[in-house]
Amino acid sequence: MITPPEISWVAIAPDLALAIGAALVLLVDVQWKPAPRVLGWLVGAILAVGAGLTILQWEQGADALASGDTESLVAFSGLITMDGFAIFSRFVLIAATGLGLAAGWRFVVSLGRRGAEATALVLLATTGFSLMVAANNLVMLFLGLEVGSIALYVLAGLARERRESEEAAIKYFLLGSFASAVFIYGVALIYAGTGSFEILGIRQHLNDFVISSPAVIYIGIGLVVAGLGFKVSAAPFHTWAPDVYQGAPAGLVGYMAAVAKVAGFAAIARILLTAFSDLADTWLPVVAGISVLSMVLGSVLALVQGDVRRLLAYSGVAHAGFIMTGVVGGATDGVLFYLAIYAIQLVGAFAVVAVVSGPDGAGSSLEEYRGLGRRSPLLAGAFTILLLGMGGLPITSGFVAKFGVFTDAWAQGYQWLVIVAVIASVVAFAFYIRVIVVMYMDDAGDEQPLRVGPERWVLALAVGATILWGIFPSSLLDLAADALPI
Amino acid sequence: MADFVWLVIALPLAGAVFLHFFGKYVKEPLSGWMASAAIGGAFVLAAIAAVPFIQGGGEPVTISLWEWMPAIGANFELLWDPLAALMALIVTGVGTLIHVFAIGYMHGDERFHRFFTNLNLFAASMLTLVLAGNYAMLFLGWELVGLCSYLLIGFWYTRTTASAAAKKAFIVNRIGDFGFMIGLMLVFTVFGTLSFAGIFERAGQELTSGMATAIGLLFLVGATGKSAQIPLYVWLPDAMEGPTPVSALIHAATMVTAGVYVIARSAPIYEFTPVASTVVASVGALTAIWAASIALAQRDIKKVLAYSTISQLGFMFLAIGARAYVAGVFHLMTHAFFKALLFLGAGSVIHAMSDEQDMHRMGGLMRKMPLTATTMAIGALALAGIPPLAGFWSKDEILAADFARGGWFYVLWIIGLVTALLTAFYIARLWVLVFYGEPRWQEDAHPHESPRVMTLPLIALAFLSVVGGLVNTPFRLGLEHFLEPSFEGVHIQEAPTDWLTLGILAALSILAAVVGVGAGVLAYRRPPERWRRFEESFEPLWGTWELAYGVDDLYGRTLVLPGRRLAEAAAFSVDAKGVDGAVNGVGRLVRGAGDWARPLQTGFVRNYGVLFLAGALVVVVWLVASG
Amino acid sequence: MGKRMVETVIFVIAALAALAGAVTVVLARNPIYSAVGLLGTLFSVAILYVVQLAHLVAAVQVIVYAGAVMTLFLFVIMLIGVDKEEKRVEPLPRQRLWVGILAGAVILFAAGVALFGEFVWVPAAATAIDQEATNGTIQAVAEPLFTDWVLAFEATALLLTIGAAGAVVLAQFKRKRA
Amino acid sequence: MLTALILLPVAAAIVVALIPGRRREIHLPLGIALSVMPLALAGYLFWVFEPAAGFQYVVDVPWYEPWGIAWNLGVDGISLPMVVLTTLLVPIALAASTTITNRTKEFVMYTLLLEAGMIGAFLALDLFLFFVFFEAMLIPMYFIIGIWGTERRIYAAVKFFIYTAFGSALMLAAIIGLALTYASQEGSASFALSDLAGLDLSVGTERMFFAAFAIAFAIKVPLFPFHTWLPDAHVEAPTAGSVLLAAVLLKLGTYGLLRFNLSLFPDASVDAIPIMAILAVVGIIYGAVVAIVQPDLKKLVAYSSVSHLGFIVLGTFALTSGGLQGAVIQNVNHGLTTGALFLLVGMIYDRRHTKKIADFGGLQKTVPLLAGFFLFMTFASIGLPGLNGFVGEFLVLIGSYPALPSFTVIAALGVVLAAIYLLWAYERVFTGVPDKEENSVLSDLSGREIALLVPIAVLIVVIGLYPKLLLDKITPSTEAVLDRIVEQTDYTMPEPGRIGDVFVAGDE
Amino acid sequence: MVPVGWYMALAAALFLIGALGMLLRRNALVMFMCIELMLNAVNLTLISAGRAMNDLNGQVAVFFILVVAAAEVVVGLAIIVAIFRRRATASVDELSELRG
Repeated sequence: MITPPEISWVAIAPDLALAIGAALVLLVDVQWKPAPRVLGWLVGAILAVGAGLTILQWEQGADALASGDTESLVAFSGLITMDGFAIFSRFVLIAATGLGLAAGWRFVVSLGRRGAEATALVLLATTGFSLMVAANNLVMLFLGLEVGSIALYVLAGLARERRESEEAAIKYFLLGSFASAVFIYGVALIYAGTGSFEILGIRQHLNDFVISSPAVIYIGIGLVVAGLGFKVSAAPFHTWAPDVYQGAPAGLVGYMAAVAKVAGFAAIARILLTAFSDLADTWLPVVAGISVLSMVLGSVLALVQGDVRRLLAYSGVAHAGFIMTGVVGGATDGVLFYLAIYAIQLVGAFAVVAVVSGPDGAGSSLEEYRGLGRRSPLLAGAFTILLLGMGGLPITSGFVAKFGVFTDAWAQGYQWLVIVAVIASVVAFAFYIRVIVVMYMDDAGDEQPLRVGPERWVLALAVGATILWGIFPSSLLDLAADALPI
Repeated sequence: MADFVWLVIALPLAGAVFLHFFGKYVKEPLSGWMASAAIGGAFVLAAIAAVPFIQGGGEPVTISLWEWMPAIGANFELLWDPLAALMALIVTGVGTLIHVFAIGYMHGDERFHRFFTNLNLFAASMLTLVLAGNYAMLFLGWELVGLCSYLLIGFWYTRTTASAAAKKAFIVNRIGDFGFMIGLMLVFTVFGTLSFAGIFERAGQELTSGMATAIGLLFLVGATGKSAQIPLYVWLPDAMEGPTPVSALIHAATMVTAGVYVIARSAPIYEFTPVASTVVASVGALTAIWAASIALAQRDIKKVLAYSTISQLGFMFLAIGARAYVAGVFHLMTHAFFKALLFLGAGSVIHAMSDEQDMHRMGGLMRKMPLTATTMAIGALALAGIPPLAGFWSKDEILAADFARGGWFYVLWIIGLVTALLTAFYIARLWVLVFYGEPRWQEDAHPHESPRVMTLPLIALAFLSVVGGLVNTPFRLGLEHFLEPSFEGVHIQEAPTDWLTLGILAALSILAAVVGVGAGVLAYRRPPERWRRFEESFEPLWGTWELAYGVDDLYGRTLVLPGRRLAEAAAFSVDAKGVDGAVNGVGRLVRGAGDWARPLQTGFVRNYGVLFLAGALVVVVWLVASG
Repeated sequence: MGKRMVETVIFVIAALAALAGAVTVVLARNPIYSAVGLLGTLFSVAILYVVQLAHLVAAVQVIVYAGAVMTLFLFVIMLIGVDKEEKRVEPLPRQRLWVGILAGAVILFAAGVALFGEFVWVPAAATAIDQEATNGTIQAVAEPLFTDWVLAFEATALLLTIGAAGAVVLAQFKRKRA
Repeated sequence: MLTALILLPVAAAIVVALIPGRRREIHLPLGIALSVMPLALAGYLFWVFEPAAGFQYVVDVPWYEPWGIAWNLGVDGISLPMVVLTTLLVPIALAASTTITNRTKEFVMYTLLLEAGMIGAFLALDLFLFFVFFEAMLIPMYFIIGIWGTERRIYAAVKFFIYTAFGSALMLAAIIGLALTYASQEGSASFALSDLAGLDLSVGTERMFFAAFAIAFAIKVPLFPFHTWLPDAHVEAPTAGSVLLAAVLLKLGTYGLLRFNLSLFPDASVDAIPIMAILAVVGIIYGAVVAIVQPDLKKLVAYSSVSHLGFIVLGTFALTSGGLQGAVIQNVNHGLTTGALFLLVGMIYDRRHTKKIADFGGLQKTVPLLAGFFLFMTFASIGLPGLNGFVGEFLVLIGSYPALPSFTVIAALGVVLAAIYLLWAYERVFTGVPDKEENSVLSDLSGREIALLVPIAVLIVVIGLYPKLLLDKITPSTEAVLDRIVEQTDYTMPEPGRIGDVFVAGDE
Repeated sequence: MVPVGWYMALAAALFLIGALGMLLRRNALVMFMCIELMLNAVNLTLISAGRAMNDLNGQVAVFFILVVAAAEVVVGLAIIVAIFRRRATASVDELSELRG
């Protein structure tokens, strides 16, 4: 006789809202064929509900955490948690989704009939990643990852008028599936080594037993890190990123990159810092190595790019390295803050790319940015601030983020990593500066100003977040500090 | 009591400031008169303040004005003692006469008022130098007179030679200052202050002889710059590019004597270093004969006087190096009179000849400008050392003191004597070439006597050149008593006291002067072909002298050119290629690394797969191996 | 022949078949053969599931994989063209070399770990196997599937929705004029 | 009050930003008018400053408590002159920029933001805050060079940015390390200078941190061999950029060495004296030698900066009263004179559109006033007594000698070389007959330009003759720095006046 | 009773073969099959490990992986078909315009 499972609606409320929302979008589209504007409001409402529900969750989670009752934070027999870490990441995901959709809305509209499906896919992908960041079970995590990833594969191929889009889709798909297989094999080996899929269970196991020959666990960890490293485009698992960023529809790349990075790093941080914190001595150097390789390779390669999207992709590789230093630092708040800031900036930056490339998402070569400072001063100004924010210039939030993760890493004893990181961030300046040079300092023919649609709200928010959290970072830092994993 | 001496500086300074800002609104001669009045007023004030010293009852006083750089004991303070008073009187007195002369000389110049601005500024600076109460302030005046010298030499800035000469003067002086500054550093290190009062009181306790020698030699370096001694004299002949009153004031009477003044002022330090003193004297003697020999063969009237000045400054060094400070200062004073006279006379000639300076194109000017000729004759005889004119007394005292010192100073004494002979010869040559014989001037020259405003200063200076020597004769050592308070505690080399030695020495000195003058007159009163042949008979020596031993050229080839090469190498090879190349190289390296790593991204999925799997393998192996 | 012996024999046969199938997938020039090889491996692995009492999973494997997935594959192969054989020549420079090195490295590493590392697959604590505990009957698997794992089960719904929506979006392709 | 001082320029920038872009003619005057406000406030601050009271008007508002960062400002005798100098030069630099006709609004904004950054950096007493200002001001400067510069402006701007960012990156690492060391020793995080200065560091760590800070500042100063960004930046920058760069930005390097290196790492500072002195002296001589043959007037002045700033570093690391006072006052002096020289070069450039020395000759004939000012500034730069440059250099030289005799002697050579390169340049540009036609039709200084130069000239004379005005404010603070070093290390300050000590310190 | 290690080793071998095949073949379909091969290896691992530890969760996990594989197949084949329709090729080597 099967006893009915206990359903914790609170724990999955936002995901439920998004999933139902996705279904709603599809149904409404089939039934009424609404104007894009209506669809837009609908999606906005869905995301608002999702975001609102996360805030509700935060209240619940805070109560539970205050009473020291971590048990109640775990729901669905340990499949999922509603700890601060999950909720914070989830909120970032939803926010990035909203901004990303706004940035790509003109592209979505240009898809015509397929726009609704694209929107639904975006919502579903967010649902998947949202489950992923909340998962307390590696298989659950894998499911969330796949839900999100598969949706992204499709999104990458949506700009079907462009040959590059297809290439991006197939590359993303093949390599992504390959990485997923590697990841899940790692999970299987971890299961073999510890007898559990649950993150808490694994930690318990490692706490209780001294494992005499843990090779299988290490292989598992290595494969899991490789698989997730792929998702966050950390070197040397980054190779897909430039090609996909360049090929995928310009409007949606920001979204794709941001959510994948947020979810991937949330997973890495949770797995390594919670499940395998007892083995930190072993995996820390390896993660530090990945971090260094990412920072160096990303920065150096970004320096020689002639395409802004590729440049941003490689800068994303470098950022993966910087965030990895936060993982090395062992404190989740630094990682979360960085992720939040970076996600917003990334979406904002790609919003600019989307505007410059136009709705059909054509090229994004550096040449097209020549004289942008004259053509569209506000757009160029926003882009400049975002780029400098990503570069980590003080008084932008990017600096606070970098400072946070560097401090954590230094405190862990990884001084050399911090030194490499600060030097890499100088090289990073060099390529961000290149874009700014082209925008402001190169003379241009006088072209018409670019038409900016809903992207302007994205940019306003992203720029505001970059500067305000750069000057008054404490609000977000406090939140991140409270957002602890169980 | 003497608190108002700051006015002595302030008056010409005020004149300079006023003329600087409002000079262009003041009509031509008036601005010159205002400047003259300013410095004349300063002379009166200085004279009033000096009364107690003349009466023999005055005590040196230090007057503090305001703080400047207290950390190194350098404040604005004045020291008013007989030495300062004497210098101030010379500067203001001769200065006033030259100012007046310049009113006539600079007539018609479009920057007339600017000229007097600078002259007044110079007077203020020079007075700062001589009245300074500490080395820092002395250095202030020291540098400011250099500035004024720069401005005045380069007054006619459109002449490239003038600006080049101005720059050269300043830079060569700076080289001397370099030594002087290091000397000051040592002084500060030893005494912890730069104030005269503090230093001279404690000189005996703090100074070792090594340190004193070091300081003394470094001060000498500074003095060789300012007072145009070997090896830094090369700027002075070029400085003749400036207007002639400038040459008279700065490059004969006042500024160039600053080196002598500094060493005399630092007598308490030299007290402990016979070595440095001897070097001072030797440099002086060498310079004296060196420059005198060059003066023999010059054609330019001002060049003769310039080298003569260098030579006479050598005499002063010869004196103070022998610790005959009074003699040195005495010669400084008399030289100021007669050399200013000679320069102004030369100026008068040049003025009359429409800026002609080549003596070969003069001659027979006595008839055209008798007053100038007469006064210049007095000046020439004074320089030559014919008694009882001023030059005789001071020069004789120097030679006597050196003789009395004995030892190595016998050699220097002989050099001095020979120099006296040469001096008499070249100055006689100058006078004869200019004023005697047949006119050799160009067709368009219309020489005429200068206006009153120019001749009156000549007469005044001529008078001083005649009587100036009487302040300090062996019969009545007036100056020596006057200066006593300034050299308290310092051992001063006296001339021999027995009248026989003194008489023999004087006789030798007179003999040298007379022979020199006689030879000069005899050689050059003949027609041009004859004295030309006379000069040629001294070849190649004469040519060497005429080219001033080719020292400028030598410096150019051994110092200036290699220095420039070095600078070029540093700028265009080391800096642009080396240092900057390294910096840019790092940038290129990073970019190069990017370009090199780019092919990793082949675009082929399967290559990416290999990279991915290899990365995963490395991670796994690393984990297992370290676990 | 004891039960153990039977299991060993079945394992050896199935394992060889699975490996052979896998090798076929990789080496066959014609995609059809690859598909057939994959089919073989799937069946062999299903057999091994059964041996390990994972009945339901084995059944699903055969039905979903062999039945549905492979059919799909074959459809696509047919669509693309059966006769498209791959050339033996490797177009990418050094690709095979690197793959070879990589394979060698993996095998060397595996051998090294196995031989010198006292490698164990599962913790020593679980030596005694309780047949009943892992008897994967429909009922036995269903109970955790619908209680403990119910959320994951629901999440699969999302996967399938995405599959459907994605396929639709990608297939709705009209070539623009020009 | 200090907060207001920083925020005033920001507010001014915002006001300028709000003026519509087409009202082109009012941006610049408005900017100038607004930038006088911080000057007035700084002047008031100078007036009420109490020399003996250490850090004053301290603002200490927590920024993010868990990290221990704070909005911590304060002013003492070392930072006060720099603040005043900054606020003085910004209006002048702006007023000198009437030739900038494109994107005037942005130009004014960037300049004002730059001012805020500079003031902030001078006032910050929290290392985090300092770093924020130190780095943030790169951006406005970068734009000023990059947008309004001459031909190779992009190269120069990028080089300037990357080079200085590189230096500060290492400093960031060191700041993090310091703060964490403090946290581990005291249990609570802090970035306050006063907290970190008392840290107990191991010798190796202290030296490493010292090096990180020193490299950052050495690049900023710039010391040989980190100087090559400077000539490029100066040559390409517009006049206002050059002025502010030379007058203020470079001072952050020397200021940083004095404020942070000496306070935070006393032991390492004492140990590093020979190295820093060598770099300073090499910079002095090398900069001067290279300046001699520069064909470009601006480049020449730029290299003269390299040379002059060497004196400041020498004075700083001589660790004597005179040396430190000289260093601080020379900070101001160099700002005034070199700033003025760049202004003048800019004015020449506005007239002739060239900076090549070979293109000039005889300008004194056509522009006597300009020539006069140029000569005046030249002599101030050469270090003519009575003008400000002398006070600084003389204090440094005389003050440093007891501690570093041989270095100081070599450094004094720089004074000679300064005369050579500057006077030679003056000769070639201004004297002689104007034989090129373009040179004989130039107009002399306008009233506006004279109005820019006169305040600087007056200050030059005032400081030259009556430096007490500044020294009184400076001295207690520099003495405090020295006292701390003497207290915390086994360093003994050479006391001039006792001959036995002369060759003891630092001459090995 | 076959030792669990044998099963696991077999799975590892299958996984490796699949991975290598992924790198060696250029037909997108075959590469995709190789990924299926790898997923099967994972499944085998899970079942064997679960059995060795007397834990049914391994089998449940396999169930989910099967579903994931199925969903991947749908999307993957759709992408492949879409590409084929435009370019008439299924060779991934020809899709290498994005690089650098």
